[in-house]
Amino acid sequence: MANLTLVQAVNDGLATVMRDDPSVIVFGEDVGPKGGVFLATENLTKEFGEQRCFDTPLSEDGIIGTAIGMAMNGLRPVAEIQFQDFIFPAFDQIVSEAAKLRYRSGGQYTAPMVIRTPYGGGIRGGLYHSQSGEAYFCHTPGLKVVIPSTPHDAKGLLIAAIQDPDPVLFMEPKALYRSVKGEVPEGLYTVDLSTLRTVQAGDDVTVFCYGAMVPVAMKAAAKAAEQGIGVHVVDLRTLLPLDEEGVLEAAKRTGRVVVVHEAPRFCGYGSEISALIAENVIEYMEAPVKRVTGFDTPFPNTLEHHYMPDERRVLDAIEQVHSF
Amino acid sequence: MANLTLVQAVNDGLATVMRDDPSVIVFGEDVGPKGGVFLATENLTKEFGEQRCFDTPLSEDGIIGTAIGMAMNGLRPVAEIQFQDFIFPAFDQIVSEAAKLRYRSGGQYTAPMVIRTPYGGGIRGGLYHSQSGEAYFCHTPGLKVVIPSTPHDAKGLLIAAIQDPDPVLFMEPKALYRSVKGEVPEGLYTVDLSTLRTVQAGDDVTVFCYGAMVPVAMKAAAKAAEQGIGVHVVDLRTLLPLDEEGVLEAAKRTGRVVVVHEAPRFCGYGSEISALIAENVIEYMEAPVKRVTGFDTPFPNTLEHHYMPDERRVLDAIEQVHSF
Amino acid sequence: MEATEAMTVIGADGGSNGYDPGLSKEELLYCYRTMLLVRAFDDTCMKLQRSGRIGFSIPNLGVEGMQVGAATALRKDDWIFPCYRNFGMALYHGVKPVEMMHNMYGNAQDSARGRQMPVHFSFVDPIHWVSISSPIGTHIPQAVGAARAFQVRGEDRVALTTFGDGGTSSLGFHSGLNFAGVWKAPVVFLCQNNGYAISCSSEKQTASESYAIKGKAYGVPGVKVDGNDLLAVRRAVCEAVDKARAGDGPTLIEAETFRMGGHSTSDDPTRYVPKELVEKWAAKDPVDRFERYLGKRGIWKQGDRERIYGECMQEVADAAKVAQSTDAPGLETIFSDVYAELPEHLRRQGRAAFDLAARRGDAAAGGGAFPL
Amino acid sequence: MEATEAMTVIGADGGSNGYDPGLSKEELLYCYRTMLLVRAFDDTCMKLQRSGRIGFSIPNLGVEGMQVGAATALRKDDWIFPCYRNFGMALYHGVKPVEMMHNMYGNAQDSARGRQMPVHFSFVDPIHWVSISSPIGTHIPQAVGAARAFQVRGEDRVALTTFGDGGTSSLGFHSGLNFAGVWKAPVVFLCQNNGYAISCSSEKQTASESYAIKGKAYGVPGVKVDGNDLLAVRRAVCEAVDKARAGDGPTLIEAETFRMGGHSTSDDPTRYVPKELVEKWAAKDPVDRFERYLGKRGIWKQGDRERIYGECMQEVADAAKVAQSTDAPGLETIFSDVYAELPEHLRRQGRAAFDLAARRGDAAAGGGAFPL
Ligand SMILES: Cc1ncc(C[n+]2csc(CCOP(=O)(O)OP(=O)(O)O)c2C)c(N)n1
Ligand SMILES: Cc1ncc(C[n+]2csc(CCOP(=O)(O)OP(=O)(O)O)c2C)c(N)n1
Ligand SMILES: [Mg+2]
Ligand SMILES: [Mg+2]
Repeated sequence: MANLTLVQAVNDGLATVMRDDPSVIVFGEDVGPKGGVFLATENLTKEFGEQRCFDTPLSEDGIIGTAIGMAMNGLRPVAEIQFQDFIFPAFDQIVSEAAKLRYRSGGQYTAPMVIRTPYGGGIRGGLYHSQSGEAYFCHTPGLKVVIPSTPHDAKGLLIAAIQDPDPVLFMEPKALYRSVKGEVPEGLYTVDLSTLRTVQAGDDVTVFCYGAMVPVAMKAAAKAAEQGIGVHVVDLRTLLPLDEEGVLEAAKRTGRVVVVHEAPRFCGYGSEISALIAENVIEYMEAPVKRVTGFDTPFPNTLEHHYMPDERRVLDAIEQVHSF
Repeated sequence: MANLTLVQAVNDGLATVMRDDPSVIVFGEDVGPKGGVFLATENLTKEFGEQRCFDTPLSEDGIIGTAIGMAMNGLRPVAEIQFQDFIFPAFDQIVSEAAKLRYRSGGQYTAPMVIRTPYGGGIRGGLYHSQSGEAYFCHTPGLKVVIPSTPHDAKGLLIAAIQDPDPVLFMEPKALYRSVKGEVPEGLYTVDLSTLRTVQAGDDVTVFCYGAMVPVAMKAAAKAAEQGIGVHVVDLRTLLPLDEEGVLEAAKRTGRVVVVHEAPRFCGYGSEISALIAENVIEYMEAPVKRVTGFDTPFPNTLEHHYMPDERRVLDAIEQVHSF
Repeated sequence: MEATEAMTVIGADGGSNGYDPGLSKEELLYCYRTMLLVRAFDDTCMKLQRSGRIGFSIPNLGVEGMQVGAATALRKDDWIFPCYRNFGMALYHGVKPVEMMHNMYGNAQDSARGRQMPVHFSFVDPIHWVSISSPIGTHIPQAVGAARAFQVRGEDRVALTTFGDGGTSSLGFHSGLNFAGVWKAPVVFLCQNNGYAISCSSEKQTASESYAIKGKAYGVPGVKVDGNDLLAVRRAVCEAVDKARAGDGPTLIEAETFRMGGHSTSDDPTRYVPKELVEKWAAKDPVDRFERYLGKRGIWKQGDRERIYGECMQEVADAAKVAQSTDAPGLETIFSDVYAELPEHLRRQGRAAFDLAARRGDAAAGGGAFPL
Repeated sequence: MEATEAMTVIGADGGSNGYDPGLSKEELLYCYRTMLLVRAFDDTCMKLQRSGRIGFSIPNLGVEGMQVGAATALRKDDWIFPCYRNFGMALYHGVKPVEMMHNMYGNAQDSARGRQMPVHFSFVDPIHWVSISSPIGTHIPQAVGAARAFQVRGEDRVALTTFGDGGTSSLGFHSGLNFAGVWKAPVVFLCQNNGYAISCSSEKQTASESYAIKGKAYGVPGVKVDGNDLLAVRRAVCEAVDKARAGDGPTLIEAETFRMGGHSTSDDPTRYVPKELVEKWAAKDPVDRFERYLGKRGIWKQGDRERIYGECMQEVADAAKVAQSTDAPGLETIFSDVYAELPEHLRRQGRAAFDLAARRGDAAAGGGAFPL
């Protein structure tokens, strides 16, 4: 076991799986000698050579398009999109192609590949280095969407994603890259896709969250505990396909639910959680299902800390649903 | 008043506003001499010349990118994307650029423009000529998203969209292009963006729908009426910004809600309607909020009629929430 | 080789120049037959569409020569990333008309389980014919990726990708050629310049001197070839394929030809194609031209076309009969193949669909028609 | 003009060739001063970033010459669609350092209300400098659209858009140049080839012979110019602008230069840029070169650089001081300018944010740093 930051765990996960499986190759903008702008791919070119970890031209369409071709033809590409905000030039390749290839070919062609990309706020990146686009992708059947929140999960989920037979969008909470540290097992291990993680059990209010919002929720839960409110915190971690049964169980457990994410509220991922609850377990609800999210605006720069859900806002919502 | 099909109303709307405002120009693939693959732009090149209605190269990125530049610089571009399924190469231009231009420039630059595009199933178009991508765009602050369901609204909303100071995605239900007809006033008129339309009032169950699902919901409502169930049918028509108050009112009215759309369920637009209800008026709900949607799969071809919500499925949901 | 005049092998009179590959009689007749098989397939589909049995088809009249010529340059272990107006290449490599007809009908035997529109074929055998998708140009970088996989494994296989003149404006063209140039990937880019992208003529598509010259932007050599000359296309593609196999990188080939019909069975080209243009190109018909060549070689005689075309029509008619009597895909095919394993939520949705059908009867088939 | 050798005007010794435009002493010294103002702005921002006062900046060392040279070719009623490493053009046209500093600090006086990252300037006056957005290349077709608007209205104005070598791989480059070629739009495409896109060298970016030659793919003439030669860039851009004004369509200009520092204030280029390359380009410094030219013209003497640079530093320091003492934007700026009119749901969200701040105190500023 090593004590690693989240970005080190990603790096370790990549190196581990590349040692294990020669068909895994890593590429993207600046992932080679520079090691990626967040150093997630540091030293991979050194260890595995230019054929297995390399820089590409500045075209996300090209990165994902070629990754799909490689995946069809026996490789296991792990493509990096430098910031999730820059994934949109590849939206067509992801949504129309990777996600639909198995379906439209009756399984004759498949795209087992991973797209890694840092997402979310917290680095003063403004409109275009801060977004959380998970909802765009979670509305896309055929894709899997994974967001880790701990170093352990980051490595285990990443390896599971790379070994998965379907295309996986692996979104890394950049705010947590260096701000969280944790024990990470050596060598190859996986964390099952499509299982959620109960971060802490509680009986009064259930908070659903993922990625960088998990520590925020935990801080709010600690404050709530001071008032005697027991918060059940669930890290969804695989957003698509979602463990819907697990979500409904956790919602029923307390009958009071808060959903937290950084992305804008309207048609955000949280709306699906609310909808699942409203559709399946509404009779267990003892309070409105509250969402604490980014505002329905682009992501600002100077005021990003007002934009992103923080302990204050989550606690406020917990108190509201608790006292309803 | 003329009795027009929906596509004729679109054509009439374009011609009307082009006569009124010389800065309005129409372009896209095959919209010129061919008149568009659905003939929505028929005769516009003939009437207004090649400078005001013209064909472009095969690049949606180019169509929308140039439209943004024109809009910044005094024109009122109305760009056509031939099928909504082919909008994704322009996703970056729409989501990163058009939607965020006003915000990021503090209002110094704006993009008053309309993107017209036919969406939805019903023409045996398979995976790539049938999709309903509204949820992708409704999660994008800065955009407006409009979907008409009648010839009258098609013309009035389109003119309002073209005159609007913000970028509007105008999605036309291709299944209704020729299957609905209705009275359409001559000349210039607008239908307010951001108001919903009560298609029929009822006291037992509320159905939210839009576009091609409106007639489907009405058929189901008629069947329900035979059983004595009064269905309140709401055509949302402007999906973003949504008249949230109006939605909540309509939901409260019956306490029993069904939401219908063609797009896949997961993170679909319907989830936002459910979430609004669960967040604001859950205490009025007497039954689960049911969604009737496309399945969480790509859009099939031969079996499209099984994929798209039909009268059977909507009626089934109405009965379920009614008897809950 | 540079992007200037289009390269030819067969002259207007059927004679050939120094680049005649000297193919065997059997091979030549197979090529000829394959072109006629494409025509038979097209003609049949047109009738099937007119009579409402299938929804849509893509005609190939005028462009059969480039398809077959290009196909001859590939081995069975190469991969094809095709666009829709190129299925003669599949027929050449041994895909059976009946397999294609299953797709045209979208029935249970269709390799894509009736999920795709007609003409969106997908095969892995006898050659890798990568599932066609409708969005134009997306498959171009995919071909480059597949080629890179060959390269990584040290295989001497190539990926050939085809696209239309309109396809060169797509994003995939730009990223695909650029990546291939940098990677020296073993890929061949074959542009079928047939003059139109639906109703958009080449002058409205691009101001570049030619499509072949677009390779300059990527360090990819561009070649222009007479697309109605089967042997010229063969030559260009063979040279490009050999180069790619040898590790010398990609080539962009522009095959100049003309779409003699509408864009699809639903399109009316008289709205936008000048009659004179059609007449000009009719005189260059690739089958006529090849026939004259066969005649000069003494392996074709009057009546052969009718006989062979008749055989092809019979084969296609038989295929259509089989496809037509094959069941539609089962309801479960809506839910399968979304993921390798059926996830829980799709299992539930599938069950609900079966349940609803049991309770309320089947969904009624819709009436909409494809506009284009 | 064709894409071959880079065009020059000023020789290594400061002499000029037949294309010397014979600018006035005032104009020349203004150009010189503007380059030094860019340096002063950069140097100040570097210090501000190191001391944590601003989060990020984009250095221009080595590329100031092309910026100022290009700027001289425009009129005030032309539009600029810039990339981030080009703000010398804004300074040349009279944007005040203090306005830029407001953006660097993201304060209440920033034209973008602190919503954008530093260096993402937006101005409408004294020239249209279109709001920079981070996604590379998206502004290129926008420039073409704006140019088309000029064309439609019969105005003789032009849109000039700048982008880097990396930007040529973007989708916007492909669609923008293609549309401009077909439309003969009055637009000038100015590629700042500075050798790297972050850490990606040009050999990994494209296999094309040059960036200028990429114009061939679009029927857009390509010109290569020595980007460290202010007058050569001026000449190339003037010719392109004149052509565009005259209705003769777009031009692609590649200005060959070199990014002498890191990509941004947070980047360490020694990880990937060979030292020899930096040394080679240091010898071609555009300010030194222009200085020698001024010397030959007798309008420069020892000590002028220090004096003018000192004045510039003072101006920038004053600007920074003002910007630093300006308030942060108010909470309401999160919600305004999303739409022309504040919609109901944003009004509610804004109220809730104010309410929360009143009840629970302000949000705590975060600690994250921009990585690049
Ligand atoms: C991204 C995208 N935009 C638009 C379309 C609609 N469309 C289908 S075929 C076509 C024209 C294609 O022209 P070309 O590439 O020349 O091929 P051809 O049909 O001439 O063989 C268009 C615009 C599409 N399929 N994909
Ligand atoms: C679409 C997109 N992808 C990736 C990035 C991240 N990024 C910012 S600058 C840059 C390199 C740009 O290089 P170039 O165009 O040569 O401009 P330069 O920085 O050299 O001036 C990259 C990859 C981005 N901003 N946008
Ligand atoms: Mg074509
Ligand atoms: Mg550069």
